[in-house]
Amino acid sequence: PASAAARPLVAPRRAADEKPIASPAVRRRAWDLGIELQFVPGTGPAGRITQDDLEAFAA
Amino acid sequence: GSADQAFDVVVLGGGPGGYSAAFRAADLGLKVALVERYATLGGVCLNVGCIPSKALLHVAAVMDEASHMADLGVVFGTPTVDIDKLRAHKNKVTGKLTNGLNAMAKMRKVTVLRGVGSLLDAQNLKVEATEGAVGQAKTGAVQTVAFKRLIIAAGSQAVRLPFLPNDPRIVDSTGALEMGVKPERMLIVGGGIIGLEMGTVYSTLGARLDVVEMLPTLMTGADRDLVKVWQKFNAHRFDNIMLNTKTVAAEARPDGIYVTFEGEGAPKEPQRYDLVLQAVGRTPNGKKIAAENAGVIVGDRGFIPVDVQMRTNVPSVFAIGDIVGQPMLAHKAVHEGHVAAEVCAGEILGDDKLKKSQFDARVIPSVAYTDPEVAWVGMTEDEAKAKGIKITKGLFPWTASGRAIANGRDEGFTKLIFDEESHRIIGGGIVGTHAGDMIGEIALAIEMGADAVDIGKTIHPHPTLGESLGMAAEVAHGTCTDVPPVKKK
Amino acid sequence: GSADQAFDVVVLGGGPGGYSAAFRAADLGLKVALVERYATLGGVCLNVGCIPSKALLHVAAVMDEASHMADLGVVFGTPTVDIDKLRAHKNKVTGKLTNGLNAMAKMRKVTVLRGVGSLLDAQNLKVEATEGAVGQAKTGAVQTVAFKRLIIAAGSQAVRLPFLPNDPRIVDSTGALEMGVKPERMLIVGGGIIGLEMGTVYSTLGARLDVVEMLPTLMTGADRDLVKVWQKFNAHRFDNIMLNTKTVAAEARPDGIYVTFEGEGAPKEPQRYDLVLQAVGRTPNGKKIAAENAGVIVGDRGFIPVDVQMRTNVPSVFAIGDIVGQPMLAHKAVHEGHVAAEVCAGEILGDDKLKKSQFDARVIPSVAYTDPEVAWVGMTEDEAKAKGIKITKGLFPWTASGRAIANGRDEGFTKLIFDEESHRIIGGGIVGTHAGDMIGEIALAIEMGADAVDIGKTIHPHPTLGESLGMAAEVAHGTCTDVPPVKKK
Ligand SMILES: Cc1cc2nc3c(=O)[nH]c(=O)nc-3n(C[C@H](O)[C@H](O)[C@H](O)COP(=O)(O)OP(=O)(O)OC[C@H]3O[C@@H](n4cnc5c(N)ncnc54)[C@H](O)[C@@H]3O)c2cc1C
Ligand SMILES: Cc1cc2nc3c(=O)[nH]c(=O)nc-3n(C[C@H](O)[C@H](O)[C@H](O)COP(=O)(O)OP(=O)(O)OC[C@H]3O[C@@H](n4cnc5c(N)ncnc54)[C@H](O)[C@@H]3O)c2cc1C
Repeated sequence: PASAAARPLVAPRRAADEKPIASPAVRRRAWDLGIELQFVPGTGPAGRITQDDLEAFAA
Repeated sequence: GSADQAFDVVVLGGGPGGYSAAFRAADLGLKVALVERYATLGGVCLNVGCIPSKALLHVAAVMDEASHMADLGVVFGTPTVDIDKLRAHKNKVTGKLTNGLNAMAKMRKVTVLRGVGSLLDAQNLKVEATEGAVGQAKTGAVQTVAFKRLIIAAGSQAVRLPFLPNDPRIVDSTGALEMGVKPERMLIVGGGIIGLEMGTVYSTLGARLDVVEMLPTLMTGADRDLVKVWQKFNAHRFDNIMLNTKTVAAEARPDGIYVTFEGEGAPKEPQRYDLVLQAVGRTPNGKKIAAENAGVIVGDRGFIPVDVQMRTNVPSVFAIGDIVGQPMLAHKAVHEGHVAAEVCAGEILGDDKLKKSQFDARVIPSVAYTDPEVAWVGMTEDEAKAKGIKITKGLFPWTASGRAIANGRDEGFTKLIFDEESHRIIGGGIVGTHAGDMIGEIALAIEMGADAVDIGKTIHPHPTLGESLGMAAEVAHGTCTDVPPVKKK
Repeated sequence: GSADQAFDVVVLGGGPGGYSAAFRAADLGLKVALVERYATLGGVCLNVGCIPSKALLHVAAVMDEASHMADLGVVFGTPTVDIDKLRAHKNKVTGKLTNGLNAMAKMRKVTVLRGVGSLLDAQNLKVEATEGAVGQAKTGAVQTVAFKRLIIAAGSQAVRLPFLPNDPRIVDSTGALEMGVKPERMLIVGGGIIGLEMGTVYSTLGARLDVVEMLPTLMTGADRDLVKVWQKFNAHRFDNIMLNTKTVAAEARPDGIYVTFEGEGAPKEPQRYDLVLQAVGRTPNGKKIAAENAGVIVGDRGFIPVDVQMRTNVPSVFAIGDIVGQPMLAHKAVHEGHVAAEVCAGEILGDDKLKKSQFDARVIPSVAYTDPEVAWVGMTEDEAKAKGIKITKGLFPWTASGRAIANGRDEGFTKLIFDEESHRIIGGGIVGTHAGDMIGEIALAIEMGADAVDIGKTIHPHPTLGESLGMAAEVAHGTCTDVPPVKKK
């Protein structure tokens, strides 16, 4: 998590119908925030969107 | 209005979907009514489905296991089976759970209305009171119940083949669970999970089985390699497995039901059976609730279309469970029920967070509670092949599992399927004892976006069947040391 | 040098840690020797530990289950037990696995050297050849084996209480697994997992049990609420559970072993037993391998200190498994073995990635394979309390589990422990049948950093014992509708 913030936020390249990799809790938090995960860069393995990625994107 | 009672939320149908929705809505602070035509809550699942079938399957599994103990040094006499007592046990199990539901409804102040419900419009439901411990006899009393939101959870019922005569020796799963007949020869029409589960019970109690299936395989939906293991282990139960075959006629005679088949596996002559189980699928109850009065769209086959929030085309009406589509499984109904209740509560109470609730589970697991169990979740290998998705597979055979060998049950295997490109897990299957208790870990791994390293580096305890999941991940990753080495190319 | 043979990696000890390290090293392309003093590979775990104990426990579980079937309508006669056949079954199980290891060693071209190994220096091991199907009789032949890297995996052995006389009726777990005595009264010295597992087997076969434990609890390490369920369910097996009590003397007389106790639970008179099982712990073999010749530091109690890469203070020498510390569990040994092998391969082959391998699992699960099983992983409630960590708990009682009720085994529960602040899962425990097969999911959840929503929103199949994990997460989150509502404050 510490290094996640340091990583550059590259715009993710995902297919239009692709469900980004994110855990159920992250997905839920995204609806709460009104954010489309589709556009959130993921720093985890295989571009997995972590809770921190989401909060960073929201901030 | 002219309604007799008014509620925030009315739930139509007291099955797993319905009671979960009603309870969740009540927990969120709403005034809730739950309408159910039968005397007990729990729907198909608790009364004539998931639970009674597993109560019998468990007894069958113990009987089968005991019969194999002689090789291990423990000889039991041939057991005597008291069918009445067995039935009583099954009823006690379901009674315990349905009583529990009643008690929990009371604690939550959910009003349970006994009766047949039908829609009057987008704000009102008609409830015709019913009575009796069994069945749905109408008392004649009718009331109108007003709702701000309605959640339809009226479920499904067994498909009846029209050409089968009315005879106590021809039953659906509900009839089979009653165990009124002790057959020597039994026919299962339909090679799906429900039929094969009931067949397992009857076979252990002494019946010889035939099964007829129109499709080319049994347990359609699961990968062939999983089913093959089950089939080999259970071959001794069957006289005939008729695939690509149709049941076309049946005649009830004093000495049995004579059934005629057509197709690849069909015997020339009609076959005689003591019991015929129809298990050819379930049909949703969408067309039996006057949904049209509220303008709710019902599809041709009786399913009600809904969005990710479980809402029908009418804003005040939601639907969940078997009535909204496949897979017709209790755990799907429960999760959908929670979503519908949350959205209703969000809208009625003005809670923005709840308002946004939606059903977005990536995967819904399936389990055949046969012996061995067959469980699978997410992408199957067959499906990946059909869709041209490149996968990496990790398969751990239970012949290498210390625990499976110690249990004398090493016929199974655990298989994990990873996306070749992203490396994350997209599916998995287990065949073996207790497979159903372990498939949840694969579901969690998929939902979390885990890869083979995540699963393989998670320390699973030794010696368990569950460690086969870690091992399968290691196989996919090439780091497993409990299987022969990978051939170098 | 003057060595008889030279290898990249030599592994000292063929237990789960040792064979896993050797096989992984071979799979990575190294020339490997595995030194083992006994005739079969697999160490304590496969020969006289995990596997044979579970083979017997499984048979005991089936016997206990069958004896409860009468209430369900199935009456088995009292089983006859043929101890010789049961022992043969157990030996067949372990034989299948140890033969498998031999075959896999061959396929991997791992050289297995039969003999007692001891360190000569930081590059050479002395191997004194041994022979015989049982035991470690030296043939007199000695060779020197050179290594680039040594992995010590020499394991541990049972602690012997010095004041207990030498008598065939006083055994350790290895002796108990031989089942040479059929006791009526049995004493278990030490209330840990191993003793209670063996006690379960003997009790089912007819023995009355006493257990004596110096600490205030049985199964120390697990949360009290978990153990309580096991204890209540197993109360019928025990005459005396003596806690805070010491065994101080024992006298072998013709009619039994007379044991004297001191402390809180001590009876006034010495007690007579037909069999006394010593299960007071295991001690590492660190002081028996001449580690000092290579300058390897061995702690006072015989453990060898290592870093996260499993390296000792000597760069060419690694150590893994029971010999490096608690918990003494096979699955820990295996994972450590892989790490050591990878680091060795990385250094020998110059692979930077492998070179960085390290043991960094967050948690290591524990399982008591009693009936019901008790399994736990990560932070316990007791530990959180002691450390002042604020937790949110989700507990799902199996009295609300349809499957547990259908199985007639609803005494258990599933408990998840979340950090109150971060909401992440930090521990969990399960007591109930098949708990050990399901605890891996909690381990995975912890490793993945999951929270209650992640686990609760993962759809677990109904009706399974595994769904109790999803339910417990929902309880923690306040969204479960299969338990009574949370009281509003
Ligand atoms: C033999 C068998 C075994 C099964 N085993 C499993 C299993 O192991 N696991 C699994 O996940 N699924 C299993 N299923 C499927 C499972 O039972 C269903 O998926 C589940 O019950 C669906 O829940 P539901 O709430 O949608 O509907 P239902 O359970 O069908 O409940 C609908 C309820 O609505 C009531 N109702 C209908 N119409 C009206 C009306 N007009 N007025 C008032 N009340 C009405 C019905 O009486 C019923 O109680 C099994 C099914 C069968 C038949
Ligand atoms: C009754 C019992 C039940 C158990 N049940 C479980 C269980 O269910 N789950 C679990 O995880 N753990 C269980 N354990 C513990 C488990 O067996 C150990 O944690 C595990 O075997 C440790 O593996 P290891 O490779 O470190 O050492 P070991 O298995 O102890 O293997 C060490 C090997 O090194 C050999 N060796 C030692 N010194 C020399 C030498 N000088 N030269 C040559 N060879 C040597 C030994 O002969 C032995 O084969 C149980 C233990 C017992 C006793």
